[in-house]
Amino acid sequence: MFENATKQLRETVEAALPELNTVVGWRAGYDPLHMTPVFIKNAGDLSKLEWSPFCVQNLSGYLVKDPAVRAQDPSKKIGICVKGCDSRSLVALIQEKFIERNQIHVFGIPCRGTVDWRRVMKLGPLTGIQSARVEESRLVVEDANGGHTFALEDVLARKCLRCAHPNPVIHDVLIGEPVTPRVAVENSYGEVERMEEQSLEDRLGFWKKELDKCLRCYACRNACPLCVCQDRCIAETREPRWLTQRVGTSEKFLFHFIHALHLAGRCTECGECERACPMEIPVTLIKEKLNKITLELMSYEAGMDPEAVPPLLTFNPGETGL
Amino acid sequence: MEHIHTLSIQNTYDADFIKRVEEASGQQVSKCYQCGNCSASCNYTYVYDYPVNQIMRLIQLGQREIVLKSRSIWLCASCQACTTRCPCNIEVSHVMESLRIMSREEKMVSLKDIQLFYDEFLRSVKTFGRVFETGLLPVFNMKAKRPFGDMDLAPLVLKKGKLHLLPSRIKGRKEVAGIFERLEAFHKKHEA
Amino acid sequence: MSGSNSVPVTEQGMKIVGFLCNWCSYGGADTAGVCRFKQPTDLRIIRIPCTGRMDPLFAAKSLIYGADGVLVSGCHPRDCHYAVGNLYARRRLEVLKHFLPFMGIDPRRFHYTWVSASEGQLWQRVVTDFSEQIHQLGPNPGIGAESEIFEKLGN
Amino acid sequence: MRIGVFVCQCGTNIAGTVDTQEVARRAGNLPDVAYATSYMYTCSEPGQQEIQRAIREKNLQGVVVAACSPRMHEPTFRRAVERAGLNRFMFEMANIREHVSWINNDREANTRKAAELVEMAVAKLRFNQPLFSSQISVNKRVMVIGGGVAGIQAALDCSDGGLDVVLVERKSSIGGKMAQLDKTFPTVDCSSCILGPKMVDVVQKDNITLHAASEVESISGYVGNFTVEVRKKATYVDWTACTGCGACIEKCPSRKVPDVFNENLANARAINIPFPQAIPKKATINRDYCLHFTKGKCGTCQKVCPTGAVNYEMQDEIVTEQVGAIIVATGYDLFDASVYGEYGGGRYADVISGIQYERILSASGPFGGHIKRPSDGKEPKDIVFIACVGSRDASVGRPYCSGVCCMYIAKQAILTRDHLPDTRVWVFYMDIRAPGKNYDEFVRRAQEEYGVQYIRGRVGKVYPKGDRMVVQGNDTLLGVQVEVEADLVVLATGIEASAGARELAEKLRISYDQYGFYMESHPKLRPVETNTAGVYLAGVCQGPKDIPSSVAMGSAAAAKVQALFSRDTIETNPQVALVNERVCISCGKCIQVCPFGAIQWKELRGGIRKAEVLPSVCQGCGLCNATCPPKAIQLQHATDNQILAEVNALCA
Amino acid sequence: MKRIAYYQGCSLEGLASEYDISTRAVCDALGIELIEIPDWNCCGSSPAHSADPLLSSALAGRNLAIAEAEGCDVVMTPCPGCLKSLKGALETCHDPQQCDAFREILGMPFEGRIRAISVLELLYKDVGVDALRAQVQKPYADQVIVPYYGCLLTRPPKFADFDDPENPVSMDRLLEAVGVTVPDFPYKTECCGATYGVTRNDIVGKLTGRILDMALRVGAEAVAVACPLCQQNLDLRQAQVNRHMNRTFDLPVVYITQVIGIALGIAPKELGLDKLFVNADFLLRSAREEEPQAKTIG
Repeated sequence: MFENATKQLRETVEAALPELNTVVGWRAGYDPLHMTPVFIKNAGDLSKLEWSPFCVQNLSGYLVKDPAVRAQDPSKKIGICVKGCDSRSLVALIQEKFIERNQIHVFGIPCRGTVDWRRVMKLGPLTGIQSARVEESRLVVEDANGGHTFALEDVLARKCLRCAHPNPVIHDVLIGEPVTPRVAVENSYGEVERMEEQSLEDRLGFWKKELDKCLRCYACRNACPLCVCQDRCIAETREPRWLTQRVGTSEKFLFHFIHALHLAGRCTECGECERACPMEIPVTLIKEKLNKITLELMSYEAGMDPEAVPPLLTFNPGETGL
Repeated sequence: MEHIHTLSIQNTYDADFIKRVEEASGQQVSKCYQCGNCSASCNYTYVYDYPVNQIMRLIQLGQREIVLKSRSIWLCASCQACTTRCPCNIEVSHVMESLRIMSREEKMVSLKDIQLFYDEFLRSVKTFGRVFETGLLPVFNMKAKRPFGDMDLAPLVLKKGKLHLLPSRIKGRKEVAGIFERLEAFHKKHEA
Repeated sequence: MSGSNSVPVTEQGMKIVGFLCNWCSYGGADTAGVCRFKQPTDLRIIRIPCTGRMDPLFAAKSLIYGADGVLVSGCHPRDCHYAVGNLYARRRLEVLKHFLPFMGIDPRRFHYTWVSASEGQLWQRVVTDFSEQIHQLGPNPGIGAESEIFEKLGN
Repeated sequence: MRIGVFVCQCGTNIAGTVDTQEVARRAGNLPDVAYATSYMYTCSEPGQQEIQRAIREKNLQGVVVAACSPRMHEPTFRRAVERAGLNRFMFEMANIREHVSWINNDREANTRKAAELVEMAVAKLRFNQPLFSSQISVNKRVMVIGGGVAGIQAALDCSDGGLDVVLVERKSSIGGKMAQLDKTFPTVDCSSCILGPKMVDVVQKDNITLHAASEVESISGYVGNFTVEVRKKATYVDWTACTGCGACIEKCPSRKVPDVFNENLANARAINIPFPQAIPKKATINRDYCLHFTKGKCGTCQKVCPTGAVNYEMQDEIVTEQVGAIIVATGYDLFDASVYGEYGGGRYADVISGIQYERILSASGPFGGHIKRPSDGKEPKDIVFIACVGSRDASVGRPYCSGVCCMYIAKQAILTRDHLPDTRVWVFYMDIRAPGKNYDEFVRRAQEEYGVQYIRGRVGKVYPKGDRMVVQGNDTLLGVQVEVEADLVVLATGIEASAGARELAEKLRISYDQYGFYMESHPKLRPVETNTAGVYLAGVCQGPKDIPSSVAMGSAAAAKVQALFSRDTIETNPQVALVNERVCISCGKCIQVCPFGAIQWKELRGGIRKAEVLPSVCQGCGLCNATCPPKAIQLQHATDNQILAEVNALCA
Repeated sequence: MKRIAYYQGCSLEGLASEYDISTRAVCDALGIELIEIPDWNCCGSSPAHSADPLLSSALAGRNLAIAEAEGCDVVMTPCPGCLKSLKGALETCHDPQQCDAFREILGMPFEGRIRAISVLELLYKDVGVDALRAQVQKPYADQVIVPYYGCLLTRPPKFADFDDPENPVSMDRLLEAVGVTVPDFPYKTECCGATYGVTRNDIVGKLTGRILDMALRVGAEAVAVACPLCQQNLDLRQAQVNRHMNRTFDLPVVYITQVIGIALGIAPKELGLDKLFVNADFLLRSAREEEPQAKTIG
């Protein structure tokens, strides 16, 4: 079923390519469960372009972080392939004027969910994967030991199971038919709510255990399309010096507070931080909580409206609920 | 009321009394700056031994006995005029009510008739669940040793068919009596 | 703490960090002092120009590194010396207040409020109530077993 | 860094509850502290000399003084260290008086707290940098907002000092409340006789520009260079042509217009000059009553005007004024007596307010100075004054004393007995507040010489009985309820903040208290300054006061402005934001949030842009600093590192 | 239309029975369904307040609990004294410091969701002056009646939360809506002597005498009331007042519900007009038939 979508994507990109600097998309990675970003500059590269539930990466960060992408011919737009969640990152970057809407050409792809390879590997240790495909509600993988079938629900990424915006909120062209969201946004915070039901001590215990695993490798930050500071991140600077290099739980807490609070009212829950974490710390959950707070307090959902101002960059004098 | 000639304030000053009045009424008595508006507004000032503002002043000075033995606190009708007009936001009427309760507790009630009427009233409630007007009055009059009080009204009331000869007893009498009993138990428990 | 301290934390009282805007609340605290309004001794005030200067991370850092309480106070909304600083702060601090318990930090350890330079009495009440609350909560259990030996930052 | 710590004993103010020697001893152990001592009065001349001596002898690079609030003496000590050759920003204060010694008596806890505050100050000082001011030019024009007696005095004093003055008045004439008064206490001299000449002076001074019927629309800029937009409201009369002849008023057919100047005790016309001595003496049309505007069919005034000044098409006009300082003298309003339902103000014609009675007494008032009661014009035989209506009453949100009512009651009582010797005057009061030169004597005279009856007690209720009013009160001195029947009841309404005070304060960025009165910079030592540099206060807008105090404050504000303008330039505050361009990620969030428009883009080579602060516009709030994700923009003297140093001193 | 719990209270069972029947008749005519609280008990009145606030709250609380169990969210009582007790019970119930003791003594389930209002509040706020005016069948022509509110209906303001405490106007407006002429009455809220009828009727004599005297001075033909105790003092005790004051008052004292009832076309007997001690037939005397959409007066 995804062969058609890939074909349609390639055709659409091909049609638009002459007007574009480059198109950021996905291509096959080192095994069939993994995809990797690709920069399509000419029609010859088009055959590399793929779309499948393994296209987990949010590519929007490349528009602001990758110097190669940024240093383009300014007279031409940059093309980018986005899923629903990815498109919200684009909106957030447009709001904050890191990219201009008229400088990009958005290939939007409605998405039924992406596969979290870690969940696959946990269900059945696979070796020498030869093929992987999604059929209806199943994931079928062939490896050295033969075929394996998994229920899709068991292998979809956590963020996809609670996805309220599967369809790109902005796009210049849409590939495929819009998808019905799994949940309304108000109902998408089940995991946060389960945490909230725990006692304060249990929550502290949970985060102490989880965050103590943190290596301060900053992979989460580097993966985040909205962590725009990058090497000027105050977790690493001396001027000012918010954190020392000491390896303590407090430092780890503070780093994740910095990361999370800098994303408060901005994070679009693309899940890249969590995916990038080598220690499998549920770091997106922290931002989900902040988003739930901004939704409840200020009725704001990040990355939906390019014209909106993120709630912590503005105020409302009449606000009395706070 | 006896006229106060000289008050040796320290001899009769009772700081604990001030505290208890404030706790019972939830009002800060020291807020009173003696403007006198409560007394100006009180329709009962003329029968009081101490006008309300003086009651407030006596509380400020910790004069427990004078206050709790005063007639004023029992002649207050809780009409709320003082509370409504107090510029210091003191619920004066509430203070008076707390003083009545304290005066009962400390057996200093000056106007026994009023207490008697109240007691008979509550006894009627405890027994029947409702107040039995017709029965209440003669009992009160007898106990208060004023057998002919309000007897002039009886023929009038009778003529209008408003005099019931039997009390209206409610089914939940036990429930009502239970409230009285639980209240008593509650206070015993807390005293102990 | 400096090396001169050897008294255990509980006897020392609580460690409450106050972030007060220079124009209203710092003045309110001064007014309370001028009026000799008695207050608990746990609070240590850091003067900031405006609550708009208040990065919620200052509060987060204090609590993560063992402050027993953090109190932020500024001008009343619409009364900011810089017009709107406190209105930004209100949103940011409210978000923090809701966020702290999710991470396992008792939100009662964090309070933000508005006290004007004239409100000495209000300031006394704010400090007294918050200090009492912190005493009831007891010392901040802190983040981790490792959080005992710290080299002092900036040394 | 070599740091010196000076712990002030402030006599016993600090030493009484803080072991200052111990604080100094502990400070001596802190890193970089080269010298620590305790001193009796650090702010005194010898105290300052001691600091300067230590700076020289110990070769200090930074100084911490632990003493009173920095809001009190930080400038003093900054000057002191500067005189000894240090940059004044290499100085920190620890507030161990207002925040320690005065608020708790526990010596041990206080000493520990003081030591920690010193530790925090030292920690911060280690990150301090020398900062330097720059000079900005001063526009030596001053705006006075409000043309009551305080504003007039301020304007005239500034004008006498040779300054250009812009006076803005909301009403169509200056004069304020004082113009409505008949006489003034305690001298009983005629109000308009003493105010009138000053009002005339205002128009005769060449260097005063008067905008009457005007309001401040917006204010931008900063000390030395404010830009104020003034809305000149449409009066529908061209004031350059109007001669104030009054022909239009005489012919105006709309005759049932409430006469606001006479407190609605009389009727005015739809085109009107509020009172004969009005300045400017120019007519104004009241749109709500003018038949041309309401019915669209009258044009009488336009026809009769000999100079053709009437212009029905007139629109509001915005004029922009550039000034270097602003004096706010916006005055007050009187409490609305109808809030007290029990007194019947607003319901009963013969229950009136003090200012209404003032108009009745006035020879230019509605009854030509004859005391009559409004309901039937009868001469009252008994008049009751009720004090503290809207004063000292927490239940109506006015717990403060208005300060003038006791005196104006005494004045009105004396005038009443003067006009009508047979009329009895009764005053219900709680306390007499008469502190002032000849004030208490004046109140005594009312009682001793004029036979005014004073009854101590608040009034409970006023109600009609026949054609008289019954005042039900209480004589607390006797302990009995009293009743007085009166033909006229005067409610001595108190002072409250002007209705637009809060709105204007927000435009000026000055603070106000919970009642709407403007906050002075220091209740004793900086009574006419506000916390916004270049904005000064005069008169009742700051709090209730009488005419002499208002006038004095007007003069004081004028003196402050002249001191400010005595130099051609003023120093900027170097405590402003500064961008580290290497760290700036060009996200523009600082530009987005800055309340003052003090940050702009700066184009670098290669099309890269970075944020840049305009130091003369920056007010130093630090909102940008808190907002900047990589903290590339730092508020000088309150940098992240400085605040973190204080936090770390406590929590690390 | 509306389903409202009805708490009549002891007075309305005895001396104020006409207040009860006229309240029921008027509500019926206005389409308000009253659910009498089954097996209600006395609220304890002032004697309970003066004995123990918890007693008062618990006695009143039982009635509220029953009403809540009947599924009502509003309870209406014509008696301001009872209303004070009911509201007091709700306040105690919601006071964190007292609610546990209150529940313990009450001894039955009660959530405290219910709201307590007077019949006056029901007519003035829930029905409304305009709606009432529209339903008038027999408007009054020239009767002059003063409204007498007494102490508790509007006081203390924070607690009563109804009308102006010093110059209430709800009864004025309702009377005007049915065509009555209402003069300014300065003694609207002066106390009538309250419960001292029994123990100190000299006090009632003086205070009630003042009120009746003022009513006559402003030209009233009758006094309208909304409190059984006020009515008792002004009407039943009018002869006692005359004795104490050496006067000859003969002033009808009518319940507001009776005045409104007549105008709504309800028969005088169904309003208990004959139960009043001072004859109030003047209400009928000049009441005249008019078109239902009669013009408004006043």
